[in-house]
Amino acid sequence: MESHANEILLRWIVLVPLLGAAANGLLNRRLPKQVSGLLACGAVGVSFALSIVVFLRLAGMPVAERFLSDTVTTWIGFGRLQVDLAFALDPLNAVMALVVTGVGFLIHVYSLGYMAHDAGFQRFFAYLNLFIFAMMTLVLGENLLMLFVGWEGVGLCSYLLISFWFNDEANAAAGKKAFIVNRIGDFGFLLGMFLIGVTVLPHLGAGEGLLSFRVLQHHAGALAPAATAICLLLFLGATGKSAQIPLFIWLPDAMAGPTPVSALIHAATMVTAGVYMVARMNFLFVLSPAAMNVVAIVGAATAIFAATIALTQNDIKKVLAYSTVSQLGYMMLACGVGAFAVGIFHVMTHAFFKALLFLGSGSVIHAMSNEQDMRVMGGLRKKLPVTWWTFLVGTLALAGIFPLAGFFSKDEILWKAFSSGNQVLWAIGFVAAGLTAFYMMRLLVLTFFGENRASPEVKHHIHESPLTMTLPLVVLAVLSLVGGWVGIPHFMGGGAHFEQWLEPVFAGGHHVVEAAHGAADAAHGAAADAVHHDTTMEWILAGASLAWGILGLLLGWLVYARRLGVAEGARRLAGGFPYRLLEHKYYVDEAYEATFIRPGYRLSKTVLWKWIDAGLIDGILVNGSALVVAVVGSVVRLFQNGMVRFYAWSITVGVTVFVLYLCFSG
Amino acid sequence: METILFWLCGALMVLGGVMTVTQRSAVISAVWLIFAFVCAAGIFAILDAPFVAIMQVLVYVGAIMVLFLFVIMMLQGPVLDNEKRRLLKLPLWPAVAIPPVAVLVLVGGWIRRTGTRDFGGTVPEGFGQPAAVAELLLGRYLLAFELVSIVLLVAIVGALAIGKEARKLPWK
Amino acid sequence: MEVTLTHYLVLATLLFLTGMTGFVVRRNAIVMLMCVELMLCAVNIVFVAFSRLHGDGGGHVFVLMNFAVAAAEAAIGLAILVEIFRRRRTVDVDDLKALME
Amino acid sequence: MDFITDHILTWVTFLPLLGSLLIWTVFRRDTIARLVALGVALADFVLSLHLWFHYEPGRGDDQFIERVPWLLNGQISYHLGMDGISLVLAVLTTFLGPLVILSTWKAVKDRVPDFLGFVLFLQTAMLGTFFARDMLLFYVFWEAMLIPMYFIIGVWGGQRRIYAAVKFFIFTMVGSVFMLVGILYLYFQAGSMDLADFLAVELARGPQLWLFAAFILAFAIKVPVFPLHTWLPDAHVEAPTAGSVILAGVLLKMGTYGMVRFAMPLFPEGVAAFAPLMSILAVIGIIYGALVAMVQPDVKKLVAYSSVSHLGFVVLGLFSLTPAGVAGGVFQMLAHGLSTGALFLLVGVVYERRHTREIAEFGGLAHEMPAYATVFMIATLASIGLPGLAGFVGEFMILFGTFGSETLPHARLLTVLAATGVVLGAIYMLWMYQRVFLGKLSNEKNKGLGDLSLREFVVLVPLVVFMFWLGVRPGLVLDKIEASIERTLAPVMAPAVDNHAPQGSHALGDGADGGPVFVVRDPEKDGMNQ
Repeated sequence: MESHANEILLRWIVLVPLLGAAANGLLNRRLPKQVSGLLACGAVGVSFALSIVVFLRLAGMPVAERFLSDTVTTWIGFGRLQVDLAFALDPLNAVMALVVTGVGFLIHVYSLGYMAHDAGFQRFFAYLNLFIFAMMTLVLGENLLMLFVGWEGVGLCSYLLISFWFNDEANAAAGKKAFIVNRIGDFGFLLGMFLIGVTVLPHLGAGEGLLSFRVLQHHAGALAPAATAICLLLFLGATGKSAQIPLFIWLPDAMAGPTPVSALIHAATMVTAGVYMVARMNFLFVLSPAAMNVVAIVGAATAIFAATIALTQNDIKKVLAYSTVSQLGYMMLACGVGAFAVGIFHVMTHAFFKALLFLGSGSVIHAMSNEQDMRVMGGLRKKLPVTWWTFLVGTLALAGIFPLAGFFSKDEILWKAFSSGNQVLWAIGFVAAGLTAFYMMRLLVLTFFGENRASPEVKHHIHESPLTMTLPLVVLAVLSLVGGWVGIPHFMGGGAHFEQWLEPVFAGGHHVVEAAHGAADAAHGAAADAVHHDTTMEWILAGASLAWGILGLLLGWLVYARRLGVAEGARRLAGGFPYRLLEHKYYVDEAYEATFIRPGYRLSKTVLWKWIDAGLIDGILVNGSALVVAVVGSVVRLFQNGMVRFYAWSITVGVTVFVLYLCFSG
Repeated sequence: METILFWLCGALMVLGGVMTVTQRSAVISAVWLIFAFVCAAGIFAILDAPFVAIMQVLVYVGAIMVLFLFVIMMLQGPVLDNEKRRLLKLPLWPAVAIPPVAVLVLVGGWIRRTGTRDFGGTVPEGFGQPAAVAELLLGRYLLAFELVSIVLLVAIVGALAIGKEARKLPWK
Repeated sequence: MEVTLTHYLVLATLLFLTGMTGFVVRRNAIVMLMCVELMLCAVNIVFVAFSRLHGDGGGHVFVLMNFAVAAAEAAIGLAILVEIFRRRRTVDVDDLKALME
Repeated sequence: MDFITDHILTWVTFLPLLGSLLIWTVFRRDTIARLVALGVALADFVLSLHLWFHYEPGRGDDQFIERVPWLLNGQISYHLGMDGISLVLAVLTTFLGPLVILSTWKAVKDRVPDFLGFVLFLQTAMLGTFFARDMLLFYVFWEAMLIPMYFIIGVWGGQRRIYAAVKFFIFTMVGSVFMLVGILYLYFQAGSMDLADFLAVELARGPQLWLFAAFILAFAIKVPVFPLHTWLPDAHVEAPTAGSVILAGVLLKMGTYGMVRFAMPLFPEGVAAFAPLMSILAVIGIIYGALVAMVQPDVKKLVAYSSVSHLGFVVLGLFSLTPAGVAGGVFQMLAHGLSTGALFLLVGVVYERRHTREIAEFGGLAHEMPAYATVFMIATLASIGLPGLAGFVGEFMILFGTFGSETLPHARLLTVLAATGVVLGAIYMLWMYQRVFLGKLSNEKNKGLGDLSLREFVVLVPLVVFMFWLGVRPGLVLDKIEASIERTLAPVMAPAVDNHAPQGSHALGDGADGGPVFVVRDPEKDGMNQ
């Protein structure tokens, strides 16, 4: 493909935020805050604008040819191991690029207000820009290794931003935890990459990059025998990044970071990287029904598991965090049942309303003088009108109320789960949807209704946030409202434009399946058939989930706004054990601590270091061999007595013996 | 004549050696050593090596031993002389004695077996005269001669370096 | 009895053994150095004797070399001794055990 | 300039020695000695750049050869040569040289000229070891490295410096002696000490095994491979900063370099027999080093144990016997030199200010020393192999190579285990970072510590730049070493062609279209292509 201006643009989408980060990072406090903020927002803004440009260009191309690529240089080139430093754009990552830079831009603007008084203002924006750079590398990377670069990069930024206020040891610990748990996932990712590389290498033609997505897709047939192992390893990576069971534990702790960070990284963009990766590798995942099942089951389990925990949390951000984990579970579920497009659809809508909710909560926290406990909030509806209204939109969208964004994507996921033939998965998702509505209403009621329970001093300071903060809220609210309309499904008379847009990316996977298995009953085929035959069922399910969502909201309202006794009763139910179980997040952290961390530490310190290193190797082997020498040399030791005359005598004896030997041997 | 001189010089030389070793006082040891060296010069003379004999007296007796005596005097003789302690613990004497005795026995046995060896023949004209030695020294052995001069130079520098007080050295 | 080469060699051996024994027995470092000189002298006698046997002056040259070595050795050795004496106030080798172990 | 470029290797090697002699004898004033040492080290670096730019990587053979008969009618010769592997390591050495000297500007106050002389002397010995193509010459340089290091640790070290120095000396000595026996054996077989003649010797399997064991022992101690590593933490902890940097930056690579250059090409049978053992030890080293590093109370000791872990990666890569793995190993040597060198320098910076390295003494340093904390963070990330920094490329290639290795039994299991080292690396480094830099500045003694001075910046910035540079453009190095690795390890990789059918042995690639297979190369063909 000849080099085209739009293709060169791809690298600048990635590089401009890096330049912003470099400027902010290197100049740091020498830069006035206004300049710094402008620079950072400008960088992301440029990136966003460029994304739109290339998106439009992509949209202008014929469907089958929608692909742009920009090879900067060879990165690792050694023998047949050729990996390019390259970027590519297809419909899938075009969507992701728009979401990341768009939402990222809004959050940058929001941060201008939120972080205005922070001493580390420049550092914050440096990190934030760095994050956009890493995320765009992840999204636009042309091959798996570039994706991995971004993958690690966003992990790093997440680490830096979570422990941004490192004065508090807990924040630092949370950041470290996030990084390390992600590293465990990366471990799987790396191995998955190795397996792919080793498997595909013999089949590569000349000039084909080793881990390039296009090449891999082309050689998917060769990868088929190893597909299950590869997919499970890659999925381990995804569970780390997208906070799925069993590696979800870092995300709630990650709320220690500044709220815009939670919105950007831990809700809208980075955590969806796992979903993106699974969708990106769809051509492999569809080859392995077993892996797909694992993805779906883990997704569904995470969805319900996190939703139940969210029921009992008192920290406003923790509720949202568990909600995020739960929603990520939905996305995985979608991918697992083969509905990658729907999963990505939910990524997009979720990015809108979850970013909105987080920013809204940030606005609340800002108003409440950095208080995050909902038990001391309440009655903020009047005092924070913009926040309240936008928050309401976000809540409804998340609860899946028609016609907001969340409805379309979540409903699609549930429908695909249902039509995939596994009704249990659907049922789990369905229950979790109700729980979602319930806990969101609980959050809403505790925060915005009733009497304010804060101390008078805090109460005095409550005020609506500045324009830089409310404007992004409004924009995101609008997006949450209308964002789902691009994907109105066929049965409602919509065009399912979103799915169609992504069709070229995921169709490839289906073709691979057909090629590999020769079967026609692939997910795509089944879904397409269902569209024509089963619209009644779709209507019923859609209605049911809408009603179920409303019911959840209503129940939440009743329990928390009207009859708090019910909540109290639930707390004491069965001796209070279930409640405590939920409140302590099923004791997962404690279990990990007790099974891995503490024994590992003990093992290292006592056994490995003190016993093996100092005791066995140094004590017995090294100094022991010295002891052997000493025992043997207890005789020799006499010789080493420092007496010159003794040495002289030794020489005479030696010479004498030598002379004797010469005489008698000759 | 030669025989008498040999026995005389040889016996006195061994006596000088033994006295050197056995005298407690370092000064007296040194004097006995000088005596032994002079006798050794006699031996050299008997062996047709007049130049070496002269050099033995000049260099050894005149230079090296004077140096020894000088040092002994400098180091406060009395301190050196008080080898009051026994030289060796009694049980160790056999250990010291065995190697020399073994060598002597060996030499004795060797002579008994193979007999003595005569010099035989005559030496060339001017053998051992300064001119002959000089010809060798500056001809065949010129390289060794030069090397020895370097050895001496190094020794001079080394002795200076060691002897001078540490902080006065140029590089300290 | 005619004096043969063997006589000279035995004489040299005796002198050498004397020096060697003295080196082992004595504690005074200066006397030890003198014993070394004795041993060197014994070697010189052997050189000269063999030189006479072969009628070759090379042995004489080597004796001269030995003189130089002996001189160098004496110079360095005595310099070291002087330095040691300055620091330790003794030249008794039994007291000089810094090298032990 | 011809007289320099004609004997460029000699100049590069012996210029530091010249400098050290000058410093020992003439320039005895502290300041002048420092300036002279720095000048000499910089000049040496500039000279080595000549090597970098004039080396022709395509051929991969020894270049800039200098050969003068030395002893025994030329059976032993002064034979220097340089191929890609030597090149990159030599340039790393000369690159670190000026930085090390600059880092001692304030740290060493006692007997400055002596110290600098030893540092330069050490540099000559290290460069000579990389260039020597005559085994006796190699051995001379190899042993010569011990002497200055012994003094650097023993004279300018910490509390237990004598113990550490003696331990270092004896450990290394023990290994070297066996190697010397091996060299002599080969010498009598080959009739010459030249490496090329050694390579030409046809050895039976039995002697090969013994000789390989003798050689590998010497190198494994130097690396150090797992059970032989206990000298390293002691040496590092007691050594002055400059000593640690040289030790970690270059000296440890002598072991792995020796494996690539000598042990592996000389004894293919030995490699085949010992590769499983070595790779298992390497993996144990990776995990073990990481776990033990995790619990260290002393920052420097932690970094020292992390070296054990990282060098385990290198050894694993080498014994994967795949081009990618070996190249990754060589690359990792560089990356480790940069990142760990930087870490030791950084530890030295704070040690200069606080005279302690106990992690518990610190906390919240990022408040007082933000620039220092940033550079430390970058070095930490490079050390744990973050993509975009140098450490990643090496680790990736090593693990990738090992994963695809066909000669190594259980290669995939080993890779999986080794890859846990990546996770553990993040744990111990970040935990240390957290305890030292984050949190509140609770210890009063840490208040008012100055941030990095200009001099310290000058020392650290080049390292940081190269961490990024190599991370983004690894081709810089990979291009230089590719042909050399194939050439050097041709004897080892050759059996793979004979013993394994290209397709059948491949677990998952079975039944495919019969394309060429990873790893297996035809050395003869490659040789002709050069």
